[in-house]
Amino acid sequence: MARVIVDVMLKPEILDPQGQAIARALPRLGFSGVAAVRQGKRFEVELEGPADEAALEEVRKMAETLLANTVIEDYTVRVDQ
Amino acid sequence: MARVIVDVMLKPEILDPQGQAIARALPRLGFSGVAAVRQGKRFEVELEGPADEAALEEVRKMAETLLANTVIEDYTVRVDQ
Amino acid sequence: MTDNVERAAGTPDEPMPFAELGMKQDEYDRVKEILGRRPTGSELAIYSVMWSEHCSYKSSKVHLKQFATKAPKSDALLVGMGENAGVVDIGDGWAATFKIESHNHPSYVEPHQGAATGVGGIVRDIMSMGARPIAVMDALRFGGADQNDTRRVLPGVVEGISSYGNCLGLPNIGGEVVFDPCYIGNPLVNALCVGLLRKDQIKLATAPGPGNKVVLFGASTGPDGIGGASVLASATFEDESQAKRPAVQVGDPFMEKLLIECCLELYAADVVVGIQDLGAAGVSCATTELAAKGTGGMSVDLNLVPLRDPSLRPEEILMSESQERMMAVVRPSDIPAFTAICEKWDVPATVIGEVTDTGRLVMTWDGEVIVDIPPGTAADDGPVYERPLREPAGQAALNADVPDRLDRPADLRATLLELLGSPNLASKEWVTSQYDRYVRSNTVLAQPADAGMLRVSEVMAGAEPTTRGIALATDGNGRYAKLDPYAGAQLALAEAYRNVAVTGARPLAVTNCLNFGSPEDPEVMWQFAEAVRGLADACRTLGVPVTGGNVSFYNQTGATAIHPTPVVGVLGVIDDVARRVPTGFTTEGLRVALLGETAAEFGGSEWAHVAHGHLGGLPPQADLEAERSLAAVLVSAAAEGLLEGSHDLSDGGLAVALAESCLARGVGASVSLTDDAFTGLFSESAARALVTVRPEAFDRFAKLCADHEVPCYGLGATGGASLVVEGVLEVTVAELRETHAGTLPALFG
Amino acid sequence: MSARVGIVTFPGTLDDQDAARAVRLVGAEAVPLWHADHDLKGVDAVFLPGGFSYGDYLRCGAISRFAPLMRELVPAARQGLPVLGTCNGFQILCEAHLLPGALTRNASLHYVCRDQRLKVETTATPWTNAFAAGQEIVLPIKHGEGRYVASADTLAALEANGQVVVRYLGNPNGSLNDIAGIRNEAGNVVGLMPHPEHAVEDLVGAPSTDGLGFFTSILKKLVDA
Ligand SMILES: Nc1ncnc2c1ncn2[C@@H]1O[C@H](COP(=O)(O)OP(=O)(O)O)[C@@H](O)[C@H]1O
Ligand SMILES: [Mg+2]
Repeated sequence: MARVIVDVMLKPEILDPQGQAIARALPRLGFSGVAAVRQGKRFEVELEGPADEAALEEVRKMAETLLANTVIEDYTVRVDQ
Repeated sequence: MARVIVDVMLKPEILDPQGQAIARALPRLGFSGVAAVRQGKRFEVELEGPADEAALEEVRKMAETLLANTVIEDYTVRVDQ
Repeated sequence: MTDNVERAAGTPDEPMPFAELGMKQDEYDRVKEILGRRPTGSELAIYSVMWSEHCSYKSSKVHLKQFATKAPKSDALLVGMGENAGVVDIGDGWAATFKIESHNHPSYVEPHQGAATGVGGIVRDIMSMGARPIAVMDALRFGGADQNDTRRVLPGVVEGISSYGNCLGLPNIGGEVVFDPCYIGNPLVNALCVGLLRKDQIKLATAPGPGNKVVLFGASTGPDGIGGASVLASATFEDESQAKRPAVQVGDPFMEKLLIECCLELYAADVVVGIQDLGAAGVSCATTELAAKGTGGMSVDLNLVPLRDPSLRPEEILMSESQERMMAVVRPSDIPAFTAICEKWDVPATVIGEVTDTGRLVMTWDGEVIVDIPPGTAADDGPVYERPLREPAGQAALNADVPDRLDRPADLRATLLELLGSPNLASKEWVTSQYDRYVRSNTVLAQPADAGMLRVSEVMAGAEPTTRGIALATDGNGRYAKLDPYAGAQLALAEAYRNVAVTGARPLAVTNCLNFGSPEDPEVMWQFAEAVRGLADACRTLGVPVTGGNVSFYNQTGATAIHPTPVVGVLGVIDDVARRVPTGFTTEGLRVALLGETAAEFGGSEWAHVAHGHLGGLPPQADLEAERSLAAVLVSAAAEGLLEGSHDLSDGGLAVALAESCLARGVGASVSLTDDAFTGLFSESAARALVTVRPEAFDRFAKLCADHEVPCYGLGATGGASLVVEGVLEVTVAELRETHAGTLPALFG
Repeated sequence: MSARVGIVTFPGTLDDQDAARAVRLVGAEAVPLWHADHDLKGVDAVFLPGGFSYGDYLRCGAISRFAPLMRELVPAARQGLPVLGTCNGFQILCEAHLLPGALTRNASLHYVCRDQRLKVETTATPWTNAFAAGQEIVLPIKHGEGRYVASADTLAALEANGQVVVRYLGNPNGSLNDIAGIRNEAGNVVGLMPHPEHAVEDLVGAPSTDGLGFFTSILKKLVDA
């Protein structure tokens, strides 16, 4: 069994109010030195078989059509070591 | 400027309804070979300075108190290359 | 190896961790006596949760009896206390079922999930009566609005209720948000759900008919809320080390929504003989209660319970509090139809056992018998305590510290604004705008109305639309109850009853959630006993029976308990929702009248709290006969179409009621007072309401009041852009609004 | 001819009964459509109601767009079948790429339920022909993810083609260009965040009956056709 990680983040040009709210809250909580925060999603996909190229291709298709909305989001797919 | 990634996932023993709903939907969408899906959050924290140990310690504290809800979530902090 | 019955019989002296599971020595001895041997680990799991305070009501039972023994005669009551929820007849063949329940401690630990699963739990109670859930309400108490932890707890609680209730498609039609430092560390989250069903379709939690199948359906079982159970699984019998077991339960509102629709379709297909939701104590509770109320026996193969985490041990499966699960008893011939409906809704369903006539609940694991008990001994025959009571040491001094010594304000305008902007009286829109109040399109009244009101229409396929409606309100004032728990409970009922009546609905029945400190503290127990006695007496006087409720003890930090906080919900019925009375001033040129008598009553008042941080003296007098007459006038006048608007008087007195009435639609008013203006404006005397009447209808209305011996004082008229109290104060509605609306957003963002 | 308006129920749909009632109120026939069927039952128009289909898990509308029924609906909509999606229905239409752009988390980060003032920008759709252009109406909104976003090009095209159907007066969620609802280029597919089906009766729901216009519009369109 292998695990594949899909990270999904809003495209840079799309406003991220959650990330902004966190960045705004940081100084109030005593944290300094942070220029910006962006919040996205992380999926851990457990495969039944090995993470071979065919399986990764499936996960990429899954990311492209389901896990990310490519109108507003970018994604990356990688095997977890 | 350096970027630190904070990954936040529900603890393994905690129910993840979102991940479950995705996993249940996959076969219907024509994807097979996936045993389970878990959904979590990914934060990209842009630092004003370098990602030295002091800065990482700050981010860890931030993750512990703000980015993750440690009652139900675990987190990892790492520098983005 | 798993502990089994045979092994238990052969090792009578093996020590069992009953104390770690919260069981007392004498309770454990009783279990041994019932079984004639030591319990197995699984049996101990069952008895320990079923005999816990939460499930057995062992400290409260002797007092709660009064709700039945003192209950007024009511033709409306179809199912009384003791079932998952009470059911009342609301006419035209319809019945309503409603109940309020606490999820206080979980909401402190994890506000979002705690509050969310609180909603989920009460909704399943309503479903299990055979009803379609149609609305929710939430009565909330937090620490001081400016206290740090309140900033953590409140937004999470509101988000949890919002995300869960909205996702179920249940309009939120009312509730309360109250702040007091006494709740820091012990916030109260009381959730109410109401459902509708046809009178002849009530379902009960019972497992009759040997041979009938026991079906577990909904979510799979995981290690939720079983921190305690790992003691059993690891400490005694298991050598393999146990995974961490979370005390926090996470809700899946989508699964719950599927469960609702699935259950309703199962009911319509008539394939359910008995049904029970899984709440606290999960499978232990569902199996023992169903079996005890049915033919008396049941056999269950625990290996068949679908698990989210395959490492769960039987003791843990029995104690798991995983959400979104139900248990049904189904005739074998109906199993295919039952399964097909579950499949349609994507709800997993598994037959895990069968009804028997042996009088025993028998469970197996890996082919061995691990439970063999008479189910009634766990479900019904738990311990009952008559705990010692003692009036709190400081009670007399507290009552003697009357508010007479407090400085009266010179500037009543400033006092009004100070009160109106204080967190307890300020607009709750920051909270309520996060709740869907429109879904199902039957909401007649929701925030900021005194009571929520729903049209009874198109609830189930094929049912005739009606003009009928139900109204609901919840109330409770911890400060009043602290000063006098007997009167405080009565005042809570009186206010909820009055809030229902001002909308034109006739109050019919009561539910309640009793939030107190530790029952092991005799002073808390005294407060509890007094509150129950007060509520039961008041229900009898007002003619409204208690149909169900919930007790939440141990709301305390160290030796410091919260204010005793009985929260009371009242359900009323209105024949035609077109006759409902809106809250406040609807239009210009109406006569404004005050109903009821005003005395100088400031003990526990909002004014004493806000202006002086003072709590002492006695709460306002609870004059239940006056409440009853007032309600009679309001209901008759509404039915005759005499009222244009109404609003009850409560916290902050007439001044705040006038201001809120102006805010309802932005219509001002000009009124004058004859006696002492401070008392007239800020006293919190009960049994009062503010009404508006068209000038031409006023004589008729005044006559109605006279007939019922309800004092009616003309105060003035609506109109203008300000609230004017002649010779005392004048504030524009705009300033009122700014003051009222700004507070919560400023605090919580 | 009686106008038959299909109303889709996904798992987690909430406003289907409300929509059916609104359709019946104007004298049209409401035809229930089930997400798992491959059958549009020959309806003349389709309403995708609001709710939390699939719990809104992952992203609102992301899982629903793969429903068997959507495989029938998407080509039919491309061929001109009038379709209205409100709230979750709008989100599904965007996810299915029948409408451009996407709906994201409200800028306030809070779910918001309120009576919202709106301006009807175009009456050139089968769902808004009963309004006057520029008419101000009040409808309830109730959503946590209603902030409309699209690329600058898409936004410019929407504005240039008159595809903005309703605009917020007082932006409740940070939507770009105050957009509350849009249509596709052909005009037959409309999506909006507000809920017309909750504003069709005097006594219940929002304090307006402005939602009726959407239903009388489609009836008029279908009867005139
Ligand atoms: N937690 C809540 N959930 C839903 N509605 C609430 C909540 N808190 C307050 N409300 C509603 O806001 C309005 C004003 O509340 P409140 O000032 O406490 O009313 P009252 O003074 O009549 O008891 C009422 O309609 C009430 O039902
Ligand atoms: Mg009130």
